Amino acid sequence: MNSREIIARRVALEFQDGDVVNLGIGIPTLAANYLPEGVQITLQSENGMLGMGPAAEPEQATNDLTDAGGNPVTILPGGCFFDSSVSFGLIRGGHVDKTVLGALEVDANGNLANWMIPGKRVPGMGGAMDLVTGARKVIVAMEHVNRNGSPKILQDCKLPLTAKNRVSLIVTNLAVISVKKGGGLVLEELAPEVSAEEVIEQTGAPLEISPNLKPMPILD
Amino acid sequence: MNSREIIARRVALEFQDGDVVNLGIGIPTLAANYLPEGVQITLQSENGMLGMGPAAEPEQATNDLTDAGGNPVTILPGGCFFDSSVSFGLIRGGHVDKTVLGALEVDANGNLANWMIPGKRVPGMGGAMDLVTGARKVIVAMEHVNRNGSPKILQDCKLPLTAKNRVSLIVTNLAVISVKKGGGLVLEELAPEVSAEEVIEQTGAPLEISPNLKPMPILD
Amino acid sequence: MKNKVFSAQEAVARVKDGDHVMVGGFLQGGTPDVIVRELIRQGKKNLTVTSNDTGREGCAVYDLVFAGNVDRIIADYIGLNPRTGQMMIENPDSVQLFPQGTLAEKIRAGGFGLGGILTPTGVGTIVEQGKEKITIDGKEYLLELALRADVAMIRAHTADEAGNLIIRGTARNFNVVMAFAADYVIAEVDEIVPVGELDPDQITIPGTLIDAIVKGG
Amino acid sequence: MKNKVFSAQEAVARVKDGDHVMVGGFLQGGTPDVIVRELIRQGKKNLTVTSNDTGREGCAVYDLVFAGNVDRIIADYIGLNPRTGQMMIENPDSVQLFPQGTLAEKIRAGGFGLGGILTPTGVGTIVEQGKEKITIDGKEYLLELALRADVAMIRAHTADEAGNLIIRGTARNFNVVMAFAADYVIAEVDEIVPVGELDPDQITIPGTLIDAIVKGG
Repeated sequence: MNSREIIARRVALEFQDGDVVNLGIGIPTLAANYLPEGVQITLQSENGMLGMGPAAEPEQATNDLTDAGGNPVTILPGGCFFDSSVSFGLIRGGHVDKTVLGALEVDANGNLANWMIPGKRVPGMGGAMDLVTGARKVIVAMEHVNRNGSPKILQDCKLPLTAKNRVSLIVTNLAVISVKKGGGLVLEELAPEVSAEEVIEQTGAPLEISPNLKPMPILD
Repeated sequence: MNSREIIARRVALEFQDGDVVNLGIGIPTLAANYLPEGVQITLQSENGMLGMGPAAEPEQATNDLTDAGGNPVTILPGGCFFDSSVSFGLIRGGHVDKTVLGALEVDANGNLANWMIPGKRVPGMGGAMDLVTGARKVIVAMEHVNRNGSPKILQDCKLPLTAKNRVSLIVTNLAVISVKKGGGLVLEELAPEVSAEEVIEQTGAPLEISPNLKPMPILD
Repeated sequence: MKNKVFSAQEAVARVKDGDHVMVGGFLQGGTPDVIVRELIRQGKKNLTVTSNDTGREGCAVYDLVFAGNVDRIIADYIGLNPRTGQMMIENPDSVQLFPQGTLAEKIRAGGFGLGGILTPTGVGTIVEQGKEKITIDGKEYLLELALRADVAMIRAHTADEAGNLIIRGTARNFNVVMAFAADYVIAEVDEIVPVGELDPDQITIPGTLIDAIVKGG
Repeated sequence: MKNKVFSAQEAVARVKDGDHVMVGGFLQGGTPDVIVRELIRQGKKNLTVTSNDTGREGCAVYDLVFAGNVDRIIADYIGLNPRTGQMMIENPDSVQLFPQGTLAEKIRAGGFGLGGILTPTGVGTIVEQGKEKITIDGKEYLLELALRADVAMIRAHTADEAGNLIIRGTARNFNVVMAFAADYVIAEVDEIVPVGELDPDQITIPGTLIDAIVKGG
């Protein structure tokens, strides 16, 4: 199982039947492939849809039905469409149960930085700030360290924030870490063949070890 | 021609082809019956419709299609429905060209009082404050004096206001009076068989007499 | 899929004494009469009701106010309900009036996660009392705060079993914004169809907002 | 009834150099490509463009920015248009970024006659720079001001000759709020039908807001 699959499979276990979920592009989107049996979720796409389905086949593709990446997609039975102001009303108003996003950095206070690197890359925040501010539960799904092997989980984010104090769970290829209300990180689960020491070493903030520390329940 | 008809006929001449108009209950609503030839207007009803048509026949009446008085009504071809937030978006956003309302009092600064009499009658403002604040042109249509014969056009309203400085034209059974930007009333037109002196006498604020003072152009 | 279809009795049983209940509709247009009358039948007490108006004779909200179930009212028009007028005389704080467009925006803000909105409506009138005034480019606005409730009772024409609603005609009124602005949302409908029968382009209110569907009269 | 149906050339001729133009769409979804490209063809200069994004290769807004017609951009996402990124490096004031939900609300406020809205989005981030912060019940909000434009270019599927629009699928995006927020609104559509053919319950945007209808590709 590769890193992406480990993360996606573990994120999928966070979903409960009936949840409305917005998934960021990349690893978060993969999570929808690993839903536990009996769990049905409704995908919200911030460009204006609930009940988003799989990518459209070439012959049904239209620019009037696209996902948040602009790619032709489908809608499932029971879904519906709305404009951007309503879409972000749903997001900001707490009508999205969970959002899963990638991060450049996430910190011990649940702060998230995922939208810009000053002087280097300023793509714009898109819908990320609203999603992280408004969704009931914010889950970060990412590789534990960056390409240079440096920690992405820090005591304090150095990059410009996406939102403050909003992340409550971090799922990586190495571990599941929860963020305590009021701050502080707790190591909850370990990926297959990963030790607590390894996780501590690759994390840029102190980790409390959960008394119930366990392996990620992803192997089935 | 009775007072109500004089007022309604004169108000109707204010409408231009293509206007979006919201008409208050009573005399203002009658104005739609006297549209000049070639003038087509779209009626906005603040409970959620553009293109309001005549009252519904008993057999087509439904509570899912009513006017702002709660009475069953029809919609004309080219009309459409929307919710209250959109309806008042149209009103507040300047997308209604003209609104015509009754008044308890109107004054030399274009202030309007038409929603409450303290200690006596507090029905609520309904949509009146938004209409008077947001419509591009606010026309007051009313009897010149109240039931006791006292002026309703005053130097300063005494009753609680509906909105400040928004009325630009007053059409009564005696006269047409315009409100100057920055304040001041100008007698523009006289109803049939009414003299300027009579109007001045029954008005509670100084009236400038227009150099173009003329009879109301309502007889056809 | 969770079942969302309930009897009026079951759906309204979850409302608690003292709850703030938003009721959609505009006079007799587009009101959820069956579930509002069920509030009376179940004798819910000390309610706060937010509604465009408190109805006229024959309306369910009119009867709810007369039945004495309501301690506090938020509305824009109460002129056809003498009992509401009497409440206001006896205790001015028991009835709070807002301009209709302001009330719609307050509820929308509550449901959309906004803290409030700036509106020019009410500037220079008694509506501005106690409110913050903010001047932008020389124009004055009132800061009107968001409004939410414990319960929303709304009406639609058709629901699917997932709660997606289609509202017809002028019945959208306050029903749409209220669906976003309460913790528990009951929709009274004429017709319930299986999921997949409604055209996703025609759905007025997303089903994910709806907790209970009740078939009305 | 006034004629509202024009060629792209006629409709876009009314846009002036220096105008602020809002363009509906979301990347390649629901964009009014024909009329945006007509801005390039007519060589309109010094435009300000407000749009969700500045497109990716193949998008009309992408080409508009590359063609040099645009001096200033207001958007929430510019990551797939290197020319916009370059503008931002050369002159940081030439590109203004807002969170997507904030941008939608700012435009809606502009069209709906509101002065602005209070949003929690952006609190504690660089988005709050230069903005008023207002605390309500212990929670902080940013005051985000209304945004209007001279011109809105939007896309719909069907128009009637009065300008009533039906938009399909996810193409509603920014097209809906922009229709309210500009002095001159051009709608690009696939199909134009006589007045009376559209179901009034299904109309996405009222025709009274639309000044010009252009039949697209």
